[in-house]
Amino acid sequence: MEFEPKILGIACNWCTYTGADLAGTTRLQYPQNLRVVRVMCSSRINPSFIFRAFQLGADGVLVGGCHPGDCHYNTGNLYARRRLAVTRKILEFAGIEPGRFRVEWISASEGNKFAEVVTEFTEQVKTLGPQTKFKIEQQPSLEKI
Amino acid sequence: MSINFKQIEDKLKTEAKKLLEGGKVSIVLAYGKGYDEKHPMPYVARKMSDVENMVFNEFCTANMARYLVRYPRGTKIAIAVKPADSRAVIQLIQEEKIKREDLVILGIPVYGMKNFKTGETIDSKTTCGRYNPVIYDTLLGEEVHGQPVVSPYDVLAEYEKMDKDARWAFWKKELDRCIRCYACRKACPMCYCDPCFIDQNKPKWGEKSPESHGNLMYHLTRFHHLAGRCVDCGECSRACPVDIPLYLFHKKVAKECEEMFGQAAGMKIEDKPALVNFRVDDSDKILE
Amino acid sequence: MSRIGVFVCHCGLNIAKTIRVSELAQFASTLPDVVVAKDYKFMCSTPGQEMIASDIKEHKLDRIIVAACSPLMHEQTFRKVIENAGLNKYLVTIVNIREQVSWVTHDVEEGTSKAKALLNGAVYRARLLAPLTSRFIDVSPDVMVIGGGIAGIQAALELANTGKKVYLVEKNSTIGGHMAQFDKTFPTLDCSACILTPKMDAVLQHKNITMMTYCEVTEVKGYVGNFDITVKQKARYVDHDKCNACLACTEKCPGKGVSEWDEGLVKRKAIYIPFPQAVPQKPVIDRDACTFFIKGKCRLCEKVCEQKAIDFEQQDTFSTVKVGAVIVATGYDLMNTKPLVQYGYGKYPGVYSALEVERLFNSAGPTSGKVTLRDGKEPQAIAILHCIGSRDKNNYEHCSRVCCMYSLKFAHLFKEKTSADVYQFYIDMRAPGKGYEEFYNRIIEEDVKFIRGKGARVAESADEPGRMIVEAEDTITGKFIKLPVDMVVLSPAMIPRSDSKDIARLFNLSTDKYGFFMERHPKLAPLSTMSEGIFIAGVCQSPKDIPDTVAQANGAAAEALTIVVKDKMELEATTAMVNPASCCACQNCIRVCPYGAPFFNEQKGVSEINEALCKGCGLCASVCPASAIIARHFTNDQVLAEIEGLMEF
Amino acid sequence: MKKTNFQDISDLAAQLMGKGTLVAPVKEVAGFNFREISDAKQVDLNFYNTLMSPKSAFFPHTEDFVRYDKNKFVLDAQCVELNLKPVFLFGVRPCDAKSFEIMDIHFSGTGAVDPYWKKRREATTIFGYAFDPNTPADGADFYSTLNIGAADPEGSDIFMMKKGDELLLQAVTPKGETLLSSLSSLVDASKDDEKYFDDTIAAGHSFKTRFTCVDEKVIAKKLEDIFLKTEFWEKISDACLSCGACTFVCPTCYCFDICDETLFSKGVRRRVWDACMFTDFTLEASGHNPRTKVYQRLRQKICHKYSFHVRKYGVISCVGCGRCTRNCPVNIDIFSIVDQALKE
Repeated sequence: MEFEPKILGIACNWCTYTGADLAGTTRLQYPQNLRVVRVMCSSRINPSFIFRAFQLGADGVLVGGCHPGDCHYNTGNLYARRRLAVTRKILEFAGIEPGRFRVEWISASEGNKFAEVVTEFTEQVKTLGPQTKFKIEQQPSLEKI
Repeated sequence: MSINFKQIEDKLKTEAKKLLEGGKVSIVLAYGKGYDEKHPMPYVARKMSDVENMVFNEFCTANMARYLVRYPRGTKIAIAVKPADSRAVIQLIQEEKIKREDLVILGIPVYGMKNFKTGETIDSKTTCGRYNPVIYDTLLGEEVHGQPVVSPYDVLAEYEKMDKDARWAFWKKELDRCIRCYACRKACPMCYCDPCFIDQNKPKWGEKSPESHGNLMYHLTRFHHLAGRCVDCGECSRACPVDIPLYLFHKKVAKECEEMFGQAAGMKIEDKPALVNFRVDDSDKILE
Repeated sequence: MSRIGVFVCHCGLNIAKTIRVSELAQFASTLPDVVVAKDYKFMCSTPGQEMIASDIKEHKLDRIIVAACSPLMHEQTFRKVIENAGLNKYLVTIVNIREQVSWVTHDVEEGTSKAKALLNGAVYRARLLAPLTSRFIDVSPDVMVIGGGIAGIQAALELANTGKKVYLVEKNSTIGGHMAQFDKTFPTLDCSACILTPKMDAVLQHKNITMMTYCEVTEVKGYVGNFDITVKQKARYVDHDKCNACLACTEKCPGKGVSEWDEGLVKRKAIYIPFPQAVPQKPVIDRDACTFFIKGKCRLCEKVCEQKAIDFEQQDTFSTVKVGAVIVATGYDLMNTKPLVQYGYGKYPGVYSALEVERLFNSAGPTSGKVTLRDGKEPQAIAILHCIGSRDKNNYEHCSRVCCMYSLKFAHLFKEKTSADVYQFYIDMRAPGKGYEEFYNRIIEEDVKFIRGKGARVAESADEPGRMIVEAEDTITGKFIKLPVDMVVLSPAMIPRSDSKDIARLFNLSTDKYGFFMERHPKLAPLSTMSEGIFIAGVCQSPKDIPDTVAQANGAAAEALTIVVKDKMELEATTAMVNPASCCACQNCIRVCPYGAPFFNEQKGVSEINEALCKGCGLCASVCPASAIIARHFTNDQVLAEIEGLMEF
Repeated sequence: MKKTNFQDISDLAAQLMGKGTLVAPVKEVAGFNFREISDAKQVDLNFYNTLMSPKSAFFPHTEDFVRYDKNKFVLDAQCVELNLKPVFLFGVRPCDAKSFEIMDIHFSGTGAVDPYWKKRREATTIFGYAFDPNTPADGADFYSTLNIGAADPEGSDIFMMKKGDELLLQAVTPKGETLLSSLSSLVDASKDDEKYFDDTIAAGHSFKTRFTCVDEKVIAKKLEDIFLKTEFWEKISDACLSCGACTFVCPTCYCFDICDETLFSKGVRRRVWDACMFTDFTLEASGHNPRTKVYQRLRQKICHKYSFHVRKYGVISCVGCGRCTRNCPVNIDIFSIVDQALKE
């Protein structure tokens, strides 16, 4: 059976989530591997959410926010850009394939971009295969002396 | 030229006496005798008579900036700082944990410090590799010149070259050893949260038992919290009883932050910590 | 332990077609803490709402999950439902299985399994939700209207008539906007000035309206119900309190400026009123055209002014007004067609843009209403080119909606005022308004020639110097047409005002890709924006004609009224708070907050948050290393739990 | 008494592995540690003392008690049963062997019996291993100060010591006797060896580490007396970072936390080491914390070990292994503090 990755999406309420809705309203088709968490602003995303998502078995994480300059909260995404850039570097240095984490600016009017990004990202994560490095095994590991 | 530790020690004592006597400060944060010569301790002089217990030698590695946040705001403090420590002081001033006017900074130019556990010389591999403090009021010794300038990030090349799977294997092996004694965060001058995120139950950010995933969560998040703030003093790694090379990861993050945001931690009092700052023209390339 | 009720909506077949809804409800019933799980055809319908309400009572539910359309659609609906049933309204969670599942896949397997994952995430999240209480704040009873065109005028008058005080801000020295430039309005052909100027005058006379002409908004602080808006009064160099509008100054002035009102077709004085019916009827000095400002001498106006109203020392002044709501009606510009070199605008004197032609028809215009070319001759053949820059993927994809109609109006007026042949080059004729089709039919009868084909190029005529050739493909006959004319009228795309980006930034409005302000919902909230308390009306939202603009203005006035009519208003409860026990006093929250909501309490040594200023973005919560900040409704544990739930299956 | 060639320890190790689980010192990055042995060649007795104490053999850093599945319909919870093969804890230094007796007080000696500790203790045969009284002590340890000899067999089932290139093994308990007689890779020791063995034990008693011996009751009393001298405690805790390094390496620190680790619907309730130096150690559910200051915590640690423990159980809760001193990031030396206290 083909590998179907689990992808976590974290989308800001005002742009990307609305853009995702627009993709739906215009009946654009995209892969169903993405599961979206709605937050009010991309700046709400605590980097640990992303580390945790990978630990919980996410094969990829896609973050969506307003275009820089268009943030509903003025500057939220500008902070988010810096923080998520660091998150990316940390993941990469820890050995996670950089292709598993992506930040995209998708506005409320870019339903088609949302669908395109999801399609492309899903394909990319599929090629990378299952993410096993951070993933917590169900069985608690052996005791440590 | 070599460092005259004895001279620094004498000057430290003279300055400490002067400051305490004049009432300019109420405490002096420096180094004192330990259970033997090779094991000096961080020391707080409050009275003139305390000054005699002060020492300075090549094993005085502790970053005294770590203790600054322990005293009530407004306490007048003199602090002995080595190069990396001085950056921690600047960073703490940036973060408004302390005020410049409450401090008398006694700068110590050094090289050739030694790790008291291993006896190894501490150089740019495990610290920021500077010889002179970035900020000071009085310099306890001659400025160091003529020593080779080595980038503190050179040591990273080997790890950056690694294949990502190998790098993961490396970090997994290292972080799996962690016993969660939290000496790293306690030795860190920039880790002043109490409680630390990992100690919290709501939310529970990560497992509390010393196993792979909890260790990973603790360390990765800590690396993130120190992004743009770590001054590369290397204390976390020296404090670690199981010798995890945390400094490597901190250096990597510091290097990336410096490249992306054009600012190194603890260099200028006027700077704003990089991750609570932005420029409108930050490039989207940093996300690629 | 919570008691969760899960309600899965079929949305007719919208959801049920691609998601096995009964299986989803069955799955939900196996999840921890779920007490009841049901599916129903239309959850948002009255029976659906009643079902939820009665289940809350019957099963003592304390958390509700509705798997249906987007929360942006019906979250408020279901909040009300559970509130009426006695639950705190924040205890409802919406699972978006329509816009983000059933509408984006055809595969029933995939759709159903994704819906299950999303639902599981919601259950994890719902268990940790906390009831939130709203806070109430005082509301400033006044309203600001930005833009003094027909939309702004209409909205201001409507509001003022209800007894509310209105600040009408206009950046030009007169109100009236584009409508004041028109000669006739379609389809009735009544005189534009005749219907507009009484309204302009009514604004001037209205005791509840403070007109702020020659003003710009420079800073917006505060929040819905309590905006503090700083307005810059640009220096007019004429003291309007002293000026008695004798206009002697404008007669003597030697300066020459470009007449904006006449679309640059003629010059005006440096001290001027834009047009005779301008409101206020008091002049301003155009610094760039004034001889004194350019050369340092002149001051003729000062000499002739008996009122001593001329003040060359005047500076820009700033004032701050407090309002409860704002209506933005900043209107439009016509696209600059110069870059479309194929149409020769700016190159051939015979090529005109639509607004210029409006001025040619107008008896108060540069030609006193006579249609003559720049050389004074009357045109013999006129081509009106539709859709210049609009309906054009290379420029603006949108239809500008009014061009077909005003082009017909132009044709009629050309026929009335000249003996020229008039040709319409159109892609499609769009006449969907009341009386529009009838107007179209009437113009067809008036011997206007319609060529179905977009004007492709305007070239110089090789045979007849001074004339032009319009090239187009007649898509009905399939023939390529080269038509010699001596006047070309371009109908350019309507685009947002050049400074609408600044307005968007000041008021936190989102814009679409061309800069039109985004409405909160295209159908159900077309006048509201994502920024609470800011409403939009007129063409700044999208191209539209006068009747639609006026209707929107009235609507926006009513929307604004819903806010300022109350003494107090409820604020969103989803703000942030600091847990002082965890605060490490790093003050990151204070450094990052765009609204200045957090502040440092020196005495306690911790940060605190002024919740009235907080907009609930959660930025502070994520920069807080000690997790001391609780972003209500999006707390760390709620988000983490949701992620865990989403990743389980 | 038996003996074997020091070179052939791996044979002995292999034989023990055949009988059960062998836990022995292994050389690692940061020093030696007791590990479950999978390859007999890993066993390495060329160590002074291990980084972490051997207490983890009975009191692991994490011990799972209950595993559960929070299934919707049933709470499927199961107690974790220990099914242990015989365990051989190999190479325990005399001071560490002494620590097990102190720990027994808490886990099985005072009424409440911890079944996990008890089972592990019962399953385990301890191979003590003498310090060499001929080589000087490490600068950090002070076991002799607490009346523990460098070669005390007490606490071990079998006691080992190095003699030249041979390793002598003497049974101390009947359990050790039974095991020793079953180990075929060993040969009988000579009379000389037996003499050497006894002599070394005696020499071990006169072997001196740091500090002179002080009566535990005197220490306990003194600490009690100065408990409220805040100035003293503040001074000695000026350097303390309040990390958990000292407690985690300590053989007699037994504090733990119970926590639940969950993933999706599955979870485990487990015991994890805790440290009295952590701020949240005494954090109460109300939010109140009786020990918010570093000096309060360090005072508690010192007084607990050297005073309260003596008053309650008649014995100091410290064996002088020196691990806390060796691993302190800021070189705090626990007995120096006691020493200073005595001078107060």
